[in-house]
Amino acid sequence: MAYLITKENIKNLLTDLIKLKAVFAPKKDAEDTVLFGKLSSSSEWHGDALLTHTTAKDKVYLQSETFFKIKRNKSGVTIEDGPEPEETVIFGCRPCDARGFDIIGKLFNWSNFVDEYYTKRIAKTTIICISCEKPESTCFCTSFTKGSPVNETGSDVLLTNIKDGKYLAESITDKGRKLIGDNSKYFTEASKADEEAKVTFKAEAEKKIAKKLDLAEVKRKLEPAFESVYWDTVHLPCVKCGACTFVCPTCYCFDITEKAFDNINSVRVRSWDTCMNELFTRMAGGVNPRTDTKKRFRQRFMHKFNYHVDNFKEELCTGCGRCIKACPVSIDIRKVIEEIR
Amino acid sequence: MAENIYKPHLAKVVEVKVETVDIKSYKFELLDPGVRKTFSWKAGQFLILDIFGVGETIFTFANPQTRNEFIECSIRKVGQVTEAIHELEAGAIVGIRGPYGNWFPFDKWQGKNLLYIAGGVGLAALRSPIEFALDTFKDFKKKTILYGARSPLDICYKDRFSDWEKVPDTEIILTADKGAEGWKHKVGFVPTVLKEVHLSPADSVAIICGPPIMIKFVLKELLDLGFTPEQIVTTLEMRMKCGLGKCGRCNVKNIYICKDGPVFTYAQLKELPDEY
Amino acid sequence: MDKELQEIIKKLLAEKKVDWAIGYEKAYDELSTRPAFVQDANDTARLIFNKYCINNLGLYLTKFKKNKLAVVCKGCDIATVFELIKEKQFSRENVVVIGVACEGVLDKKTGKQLEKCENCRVKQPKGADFTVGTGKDSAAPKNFLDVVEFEKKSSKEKAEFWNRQFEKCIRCYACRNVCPVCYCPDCFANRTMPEYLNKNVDAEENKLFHMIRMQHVFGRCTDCKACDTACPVNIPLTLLTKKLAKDAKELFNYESGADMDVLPPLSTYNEADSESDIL
Amino acid sequence: MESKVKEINIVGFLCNWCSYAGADMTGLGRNIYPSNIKVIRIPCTGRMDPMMIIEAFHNGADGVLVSGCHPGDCHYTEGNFYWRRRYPHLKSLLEHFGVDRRRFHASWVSASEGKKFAEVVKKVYAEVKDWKDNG
Repeated sequence: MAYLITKENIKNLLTDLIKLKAVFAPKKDAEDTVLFGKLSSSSEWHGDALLTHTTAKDKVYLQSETFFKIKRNKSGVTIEDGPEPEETVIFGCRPCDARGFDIIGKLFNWSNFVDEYYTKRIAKTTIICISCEKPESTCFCTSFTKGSPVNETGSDVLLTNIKDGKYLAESITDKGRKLIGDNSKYFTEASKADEEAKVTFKAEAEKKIAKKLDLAEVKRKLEPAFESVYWDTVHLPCVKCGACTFVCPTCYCFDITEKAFDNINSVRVRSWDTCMNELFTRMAGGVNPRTDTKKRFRQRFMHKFNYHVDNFKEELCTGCGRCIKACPVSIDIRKVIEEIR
Repeated sequence: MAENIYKPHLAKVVEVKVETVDIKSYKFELLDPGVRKTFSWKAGQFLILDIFGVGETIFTFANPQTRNEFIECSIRKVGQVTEAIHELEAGAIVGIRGPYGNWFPFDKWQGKNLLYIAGGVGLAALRSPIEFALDTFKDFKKKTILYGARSPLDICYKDRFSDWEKVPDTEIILTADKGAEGWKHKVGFVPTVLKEVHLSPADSVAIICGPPIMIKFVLKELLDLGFTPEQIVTTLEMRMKCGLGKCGRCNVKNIYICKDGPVFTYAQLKELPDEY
Repeated sequence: MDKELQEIIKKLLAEKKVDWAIGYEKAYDELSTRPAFVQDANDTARLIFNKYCINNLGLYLTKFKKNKLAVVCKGCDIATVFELIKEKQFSRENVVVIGVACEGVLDKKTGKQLEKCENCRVKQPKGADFTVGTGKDSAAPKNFLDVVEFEKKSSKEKAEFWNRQFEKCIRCYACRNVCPVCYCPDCFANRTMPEYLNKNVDAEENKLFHMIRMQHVFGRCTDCKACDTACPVNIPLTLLTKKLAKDAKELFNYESGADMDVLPPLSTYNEADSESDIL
Repeated sequence: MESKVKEINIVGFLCNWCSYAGADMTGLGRNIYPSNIKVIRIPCTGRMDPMMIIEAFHNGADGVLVSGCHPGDCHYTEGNFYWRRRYPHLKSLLEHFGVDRRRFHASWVSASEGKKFAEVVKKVYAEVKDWKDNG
């Protein structure tokens, strides 16, 4: 079911939502960094930027998630669960971000092991996504089967700016329908013409994305490329920081560690980790199957476009292009996989 | 909602036994009697041991399902967590979650000869399949254990050997890289000794665990002896954190060692890129 | 200018004077460049230099120690090379410095010229083996106005400012990994026995990381802004590196990479050093 | 973690040869000084890794005092000269990060200056307390 909502009413909707839930939306700070931050008023929403500097991933899959608190004392050990997640709205993310939740969600429910922390959080999160009008030079979402500037996978509500200041609002999931139903005063029913306007919007937006990769071809080339000499030189500029993986909407690797406050209290924490980190695979005792920076670099691309496809039938990438922009040495993920041999 | 997969069961250290200079064996008992009843594993699987205040690490079960009064682990001191474990005394509370991973396919090996080849603390990972085969000895033919360590002092499970040897059709071959006074067994590296004793591959399975360099040469030796890749089984060591196929670090090709392993045949390993 | 640069490198490679040449090439769009590694004398056509060449290529010198390298350096990057030679990270003979005259570089994230370029006195590179182009140095010396302004804040305000910054930090370690003088093979942040830095990412832990890193590069940091421009969330690390430069100058009259004969301030001492603040 | 009124915690890194002995002397001479200082013995102020000072503040120390031999008296001849350079820079950097200058001090205390040690600790305590009370 499709509705219309004006920009004015979007702000009113935000004002209402802020009273009830934690609302995260792109916010600009003094250093011009646009990040998903908790809104205290609808005017803080910064809708001008296409992409935030980091993804909304960290609102559901926290960079450091406290699993539980541990108390050790004479009578034994007690394990106390962390706080329950609160009702959350992620507003104004882009289709590529939203699709990231879908991809990570599958992983966290994989192989009979259900990750309680992710599942609980995503269940309490409503994602309101806004279609992209103008891509950046780094965008390549249309290379993916599901990727598109108006893609709805992962979103609960998708807003599309079909004519100046008027947004077509589509409810994708039950959560989305509930959100629109609860706030029906801000929405009007959309006409056939409005829905057709979105088709035009889609065609135009997709046309603007210059780069389109043949990912089936990439996969075919990657499969035998493990020993390729290509990796010997392509990794040279890489400085092996984790910027690319930490700004990625789909990178999910993590580490589980303990933070001890004193001899009694500690917390078990899960934090993001990255295959670019040397410690990622270093075993106690010093043996490390991926000592070489080349191997770590290769792992990132192999995992995203080859191994993950084997297991999940989709790439571990949504084409947001953040890694290209965040990379201190401007390594272009598109170029790396395209030129593979 | 189902049980939280990251939450450990509490367990008590029942017994600590010093095996060598840097290896200690532990017996743990789960505190909750209900969990104790349902907690079961198969030889080859591993668990995650949780030292509260320090962190988690992965260990294989040292005892098989046929001797499941306690949960046993043998642990070498190598890092932050294992150092903390070595400080533990009987009565200490730890956490255990698991079991994870696959196991040795003993049901497929009925009626075969079993050849165990272990180096160093690798014997800890093979103790459970060894003892399982000894407890169900009638199902198998000859059981040969070839075990090497750096020096006679580094041999662990010394006091178990006499019991093992009592089981019919069981032979233990010990070797040390460097001998010492009073050492009555072989001297030399495991692959060299393997060549000397010359075992027949007919109707046999070789089960290996040890440092990578040993595995590499033992593999070569076994293939020379005529073992097929399907007849060689090893258990891989890899840095793991979650044990659930999620954290990503034990990913090799589309395999997650913790979920799809750690027990692999050499035929399977050959298909994987050299990154483990 | 690009042509001249390419010819120099072509010759060096053809004559086997160097194993690798490190320069810049165009990256994903007109406004971005990336480091380029060239091994083949016939492959130099992709090398360029323009105002988007922001990376400090001195970074790679410690990573490829075993090779003879030619490296394209802006005037400011040469300071890094000299500082590393001073620290005996490699020998002068193993590196061919190709200085390029620079009129200032732009930050790819903001599109603005870097603040350091305003009062740059090495637009015309000094101490290079080859120099390409000519640049006109600025008349005014480097100033520390923004640091002085920041220093006026109360310690509480400063702490609040940094807490807000380090809440953003995602600990990707881009700042550390692009830093030419952060070459420790075993960074304190990676150690586990003892553990200096917990993996838990929060403002306090992040601040600890940055404090120790800043302390570690004092007197070695050339204030090249590599960390500042690398930060994916725009933490103004320049406020810190500039502070280091200011302190080195004011406390020990030291400028990193400037004078090959002067030892880094913490590697030496003077019996007449001030001790006014010591009880 | 606890709601009790927190006491002031000062970490004192004392050099083995002078200040540690000086602190001993303070006790022998029955000089009174605040007991808020927790002493860690170090071989020499030249060995004082700035990282540990930063860690101390990170782990909740209100103040840090590093004390060593007088210049020229160093057991290792020149350790304290190096420290004398590290100290002003570290203090300045810490202040830039928002660690108040009243919280970090250095002193020279020889093995015989028991009285001076008491004075130094009193002074450090007063400064830290001033910071804590008045911000």
